[in-house]
Amino acid sequence: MKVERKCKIVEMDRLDAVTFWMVLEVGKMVEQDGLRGGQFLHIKCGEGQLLRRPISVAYAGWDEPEDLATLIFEVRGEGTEWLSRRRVGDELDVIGPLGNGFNISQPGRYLLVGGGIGIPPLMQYGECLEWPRTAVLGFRTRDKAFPVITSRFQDHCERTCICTDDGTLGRHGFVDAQVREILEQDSGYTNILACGPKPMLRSVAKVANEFGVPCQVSMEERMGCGVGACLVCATPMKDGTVRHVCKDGPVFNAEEVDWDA
Amino acid sequence: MKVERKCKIVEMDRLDAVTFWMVLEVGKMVEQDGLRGGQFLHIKCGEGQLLRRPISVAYAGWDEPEDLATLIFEVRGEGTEWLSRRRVGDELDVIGPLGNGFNISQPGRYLLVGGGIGIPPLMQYGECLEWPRTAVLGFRTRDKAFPVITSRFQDHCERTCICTDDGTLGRHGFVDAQVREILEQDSGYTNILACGPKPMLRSVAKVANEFGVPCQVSMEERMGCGVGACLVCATPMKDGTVRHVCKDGPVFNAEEVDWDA
Amino acid sequence: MPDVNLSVKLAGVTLRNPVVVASGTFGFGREYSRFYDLSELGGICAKGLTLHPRNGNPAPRIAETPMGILNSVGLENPGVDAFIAEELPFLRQFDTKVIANISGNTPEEYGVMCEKLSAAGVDMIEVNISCPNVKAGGLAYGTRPELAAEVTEEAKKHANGVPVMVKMSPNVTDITEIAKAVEGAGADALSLINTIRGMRIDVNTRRPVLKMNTGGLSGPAVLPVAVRMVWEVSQAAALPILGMGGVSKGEDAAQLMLAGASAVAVGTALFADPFAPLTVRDGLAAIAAKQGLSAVSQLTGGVQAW
Amino acid sequence: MPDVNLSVKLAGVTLRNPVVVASGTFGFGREYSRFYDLSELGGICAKGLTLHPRNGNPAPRIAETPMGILNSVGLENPGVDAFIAEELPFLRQFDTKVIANISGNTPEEYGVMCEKLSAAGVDMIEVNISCPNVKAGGLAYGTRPELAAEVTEEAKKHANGVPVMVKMSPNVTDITEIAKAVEGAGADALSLINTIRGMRIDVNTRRPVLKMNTGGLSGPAVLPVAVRMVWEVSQAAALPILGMGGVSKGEDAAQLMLAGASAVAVGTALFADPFAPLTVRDGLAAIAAKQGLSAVSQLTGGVQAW
Ligand SMILES: Cc1cc2nc3c(=O)[nH]c(=O)nc-3n(C[C@H](O)[C@H](O)[C@H](O)COP(=O)(O)OP(=O)(O)OC[C@H]3O[C@@H](n4cnc5c(N)ncnc54)[C@H](O)[C@@H]3O)c2cc1C
Ligand SMILES: Cc1cc2nc3c(=O)[nH]c(=O)nc-3n(C[C@H](O)[C@H](O)[C@H](O)COP(=O)(O)OP(=O)(O)OC[C@H]3O[C@@H](n4cnc5c(N)ncnc54)[C@H](O)[C@@H]3O)c2cc1C
Ligand SMILES: Cc1cc2nc3c(=O)[nH]c(=O)nc-3n(C[C@H](O)[C@H](O)[C@H](O)COP(=O)(O)O)c2cc1C
Ligand SMILES: Cc1cc2nc3c(=O)[nH]c(=O)nc-3n(C[C@H](O)[C@H](O)[C@H](O)COP(=O)(O)O)c2cc1C
Ligand code: FES
Ligand code: FES
Repeated sequence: MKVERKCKIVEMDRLDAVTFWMVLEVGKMVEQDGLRGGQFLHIKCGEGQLLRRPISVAYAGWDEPEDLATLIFEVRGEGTEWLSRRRVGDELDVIGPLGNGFNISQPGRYLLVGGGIGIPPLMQYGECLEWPRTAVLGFRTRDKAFPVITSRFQDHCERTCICTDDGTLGRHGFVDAQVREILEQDSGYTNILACGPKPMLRSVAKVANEFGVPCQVSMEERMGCGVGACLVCATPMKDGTVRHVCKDGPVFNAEEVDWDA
Repeated sequence: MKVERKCKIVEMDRLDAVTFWMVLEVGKMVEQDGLRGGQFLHIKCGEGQLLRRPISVAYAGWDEPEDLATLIFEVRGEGTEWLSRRRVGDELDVIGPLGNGFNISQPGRYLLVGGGIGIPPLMQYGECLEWPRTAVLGFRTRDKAFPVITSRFQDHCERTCICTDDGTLGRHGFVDAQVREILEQDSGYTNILACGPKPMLRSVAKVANEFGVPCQVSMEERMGCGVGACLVCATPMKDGTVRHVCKDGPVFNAEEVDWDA
Repeated sequence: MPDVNLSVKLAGVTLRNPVVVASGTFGFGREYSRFYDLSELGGICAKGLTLHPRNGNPAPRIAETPMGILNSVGLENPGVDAFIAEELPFLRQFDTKVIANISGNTPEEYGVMCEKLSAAGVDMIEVNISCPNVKAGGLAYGTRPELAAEVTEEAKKHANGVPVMVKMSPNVTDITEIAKAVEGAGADALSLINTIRGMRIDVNTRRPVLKMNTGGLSGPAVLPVAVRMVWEVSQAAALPILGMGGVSKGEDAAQLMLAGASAVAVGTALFADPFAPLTVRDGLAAIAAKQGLSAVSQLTGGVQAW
Repeated sequence: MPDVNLSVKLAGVTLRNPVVVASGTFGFGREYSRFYDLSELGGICAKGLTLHPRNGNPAPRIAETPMGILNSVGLENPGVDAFIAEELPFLRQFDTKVIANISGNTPEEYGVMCEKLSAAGVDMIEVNISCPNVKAGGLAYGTRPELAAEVTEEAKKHANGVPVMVKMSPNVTDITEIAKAVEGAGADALSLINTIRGMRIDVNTRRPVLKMNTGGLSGPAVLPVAVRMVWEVSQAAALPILGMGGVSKGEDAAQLMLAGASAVAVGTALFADPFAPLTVRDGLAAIAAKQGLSAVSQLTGGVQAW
């Protein structure tokens, strides 16, 4: 069951000028409706914006009096700007749970690959996945590698590699080079979970394909309804069909995606 | 000079469920720009409403640190509803001073005639006019005759007559009957100042005309710019021309108005 | 709920209440059925169908504008046969009217689809001659009276008695011309308005936000245009009208009904609030009750022009 | 203010910046001159003039809609002679371009007004063939290519070299047809869009809010329609365009310029904020600066369609 409900903000932290960590009370959305990391909530951002904004769930957990969901978001435009001005105690109008999240039913060794604001949807997987795992996290620059995020991976993954586009922290360069190096050195990985900007996903998917490792990617597309009814969030598949990010995704098998579209 | 400025709310009282008494800090709008009772302010009522809302000034006075203007308004629709939810300390975006106010340069004996939410624009005249004056105040029912308003007239006018449409307070009936009675009994009145719904103004104008007493009426019309530029607030005159409530009014000489339009 | 009779008639079909969901905004009902019982709705205009399956246009397919949205979905749909086989049985479970919405590349295609749909059993067929997002057919039919009439006739001929409602484009100089042509060709009802063509440009990238460059405007921004067109059409044609365009509350629906609509459709408002159709219905009932009406249908055409 | 050249050219006339105020929303400038120096403006489109004085339509003349307004002023104005005698000298005090806006009942009336205005000395004449609020002339000219061309020719013939800009109606099936006709008839520039016809009904009184029943929609709600039409017209005709419709911030103006406008007009936004034209100008300059442009005119036509 999906619900539309008022969710109270119980935590609101500013990570930097444009990045926010928000925790919401989401009723029994976790316990009853199975909300989990990698799914998303569709949030009304004030009366001025007709459309809701999709934000991924970083963590979802049972709690009392209500279950909690953690969202990490960046201010991009008017909607997220409005969101960033909310305070603890304010209520948000939220629809959820939406989308599928990553499939982690397969035992094995996982490689989690995240870029920028695409990292939060992987956090719960980094922390709670029952299989061994390595994380590759890419940031634009050192300042964007918030310890409150990276430490979660470092504390729970076998290994956590950090890359920055400008070399100010960790490895200099994009995550796909790091992923290639890891797969070259170690053939034990059975699954890749990736989230980040589309060019990154494309590169990671390519590397995964070369090494024959099944890869899941979390995609973004502009949304209307968020529930699968309006068909605006179409993303083309290799087989010539289209799928919808809000309902069939946001996570897709990389080999099904038409990367040339 | 007209100005657009942020005005802080320094007093906000609820007179009943739908009637509010609000005092604004208006910079030096009184001292420098001559704001006075009977003029109006054009107020932005939230981002959702494109048009400002005109609200008359009940009182305007020099003060420190800023001059003060008192507004009394009723909730009618979304704009005034938004206004009613403001709190002391909030700021409003206000354009003023706008409109003319009543002309009181003529010495004599004044009759002030107000109906319902048309009474506030007369309050400053009831209290501070330098000539002797009588007030006739019409209300729908007893509950609407707020003592905080009626007492101002009672304390400063020679005589204050209250009428209610339903007879629950004062004289039973409309103000024009009361005005007729007063003018029949006493031929000493030299000016009538009237503000209220258009049918009331029409009736009062008719009586005034019969008794040959000059009468000024404060008119309402839906507004756009509020400053005289868009020409939407047209009101037809007997001579076949049109005048504009925001700029040429809201106060007009009753005999110039085309009451049949 | 106040004691007002909510049922209305549209082209001989009785709707339990006047609030229908607009084609293309409600899919085939499955998604919103996770929020509430679809039997609460007056009717469901299903996603627009074509004879053959279509993938629609490339994304981005949506952009936001002041109190409106632009869409360029471009009739993505599984085709009329798949609808009949897979979606119609699902919709039929609910106690609500099912209105199929169709677009064709030729008048004949409309006819073929009507034949299939009437055989399969839908309550009404909405003939879309106004989709601004596809090149073939669509908008062209909706902007030329003679073409609109031709499509209508073809649809009627093959609908085997199932009422045919023609969906009109607002992108025309004179909508009453088209309405009269469609009426003359035998339509049973009119629905309006479809979306108004618009565009948004991302000033940073200098690219149109929509991959198709332009799209169709809907949402509250278009309500005054919808009210005007419903009013004009209701005076020019004697057909019942399904009014739509920007409805998000009871008052909006009441405006369209007073202007001449027998029922209203809610589309874009769903994206902000999945429960919007129910809110609109309740708001409409409250307005009717406040006006002392015994039936909400008494609003239809009730505007007193000056 | 960033170091960007703000001046633009429109039909050979150099504007100090691309932000003009829209006809009918700024009167003859007197009122807003109490708020700021009118020399800050790129230009002033004066209130629409007719050959003889007009009282306009009965009130109410304005209604509010979601992010829009409807107006039915109906060309209240003192007539072209009074404008020349009493208003033009006032406007001439300022270092800004004065654009007279005219509407006629016949092509000849347009000619007579052009004759008078060009003799009096205005910088440009905006020929309004799109007022939705008057019965005679107005909209009819704007919806039929041959009539639009006739009016344009007549205006050009009598404008004695003063540039003629034709103001186009959005209430048409294909605006490019009209644009091409007007271009063929010799216009020097095009301005668009005028208002879109709309209606609002007070559901309690069951009366249209406007005494004229319908009126013209303007404000942010119409911006996407304006952007689309400017883009279409800029591809169909080689004339410079004054873009307008819903501009209230720099980004809106940038959209219209990228779509093909050489300058923009701000109208309805004035009612919320008298300083809107200056805010738009500054916002536009900031966008140009951010994009590293040396001149804001480099935005014109810069959209990269997909
Ligand atoms: C499934 C999904 C999950 C997401 N999770 C996160 C997250 O956890 N943290 C985070 O910071 N951001 C996330 N995003 C991106 C986020 O939704 C956008 O940044 C946000 O919608 C921008 O809205 P705005 O009003 O601030 O920007 P504007 O640019 O003003 O938005 C205008 C319109 O474009 C849409 N839009 C703009 N950017 C995007 C985008 N990248 N993807 C989809 N739609 C967009 C908006 O929804 C809106 O309709 C996610 C997007 C999707 C699709
Ligand atoms: C010169 C002048 C002085 C006024 N002074 C006062 C006052 O002191 N106290 C007070 O309570 N009210 C006053 N009013 C009326 C007040 O402006 C309206 O009640 C208010 O605009 C309603 O706005 P709304 O959004 O609540 O209602 P809505 O009905 O939602 O408003 C919709 C639109 O109609 C306009 N409108 C609605 N009613 C009126 C009206 N009666 N007159 C003009 N425009 C209207 C609004 O401005 C708005 O544009 C005055 C009106 C005028 C013209
Ligand atoms: C995303 C989207 C898809 C649409 N698809 C269709 C369609 O397939 N067929 C159709 O006739 N109208 C379609 N429309 C138009 C709507 O049915 C409706 O006419 C229009 O959106 C105005 O109503 P609204 O403002 O309530 O959305 C679509 C509208 C939207 C927003
Ligand atoms: C109150 C009002 C009066 C108008 N009068 C005229 C007019 O006299 N002549 C004209 O060509 N356009 C007139 N217009 C149209 C505007 O010039 C402009 O084209 C339209 O409002 C769209 O721009 P906006 O959304 O910025 O207001 C008027 C618009 C309004 C709101
Ligand atoms: S956003 Fe509506 S289908 Fe995905
Ligand atoms: S409101 Fe614009 S002229 Fe009066």
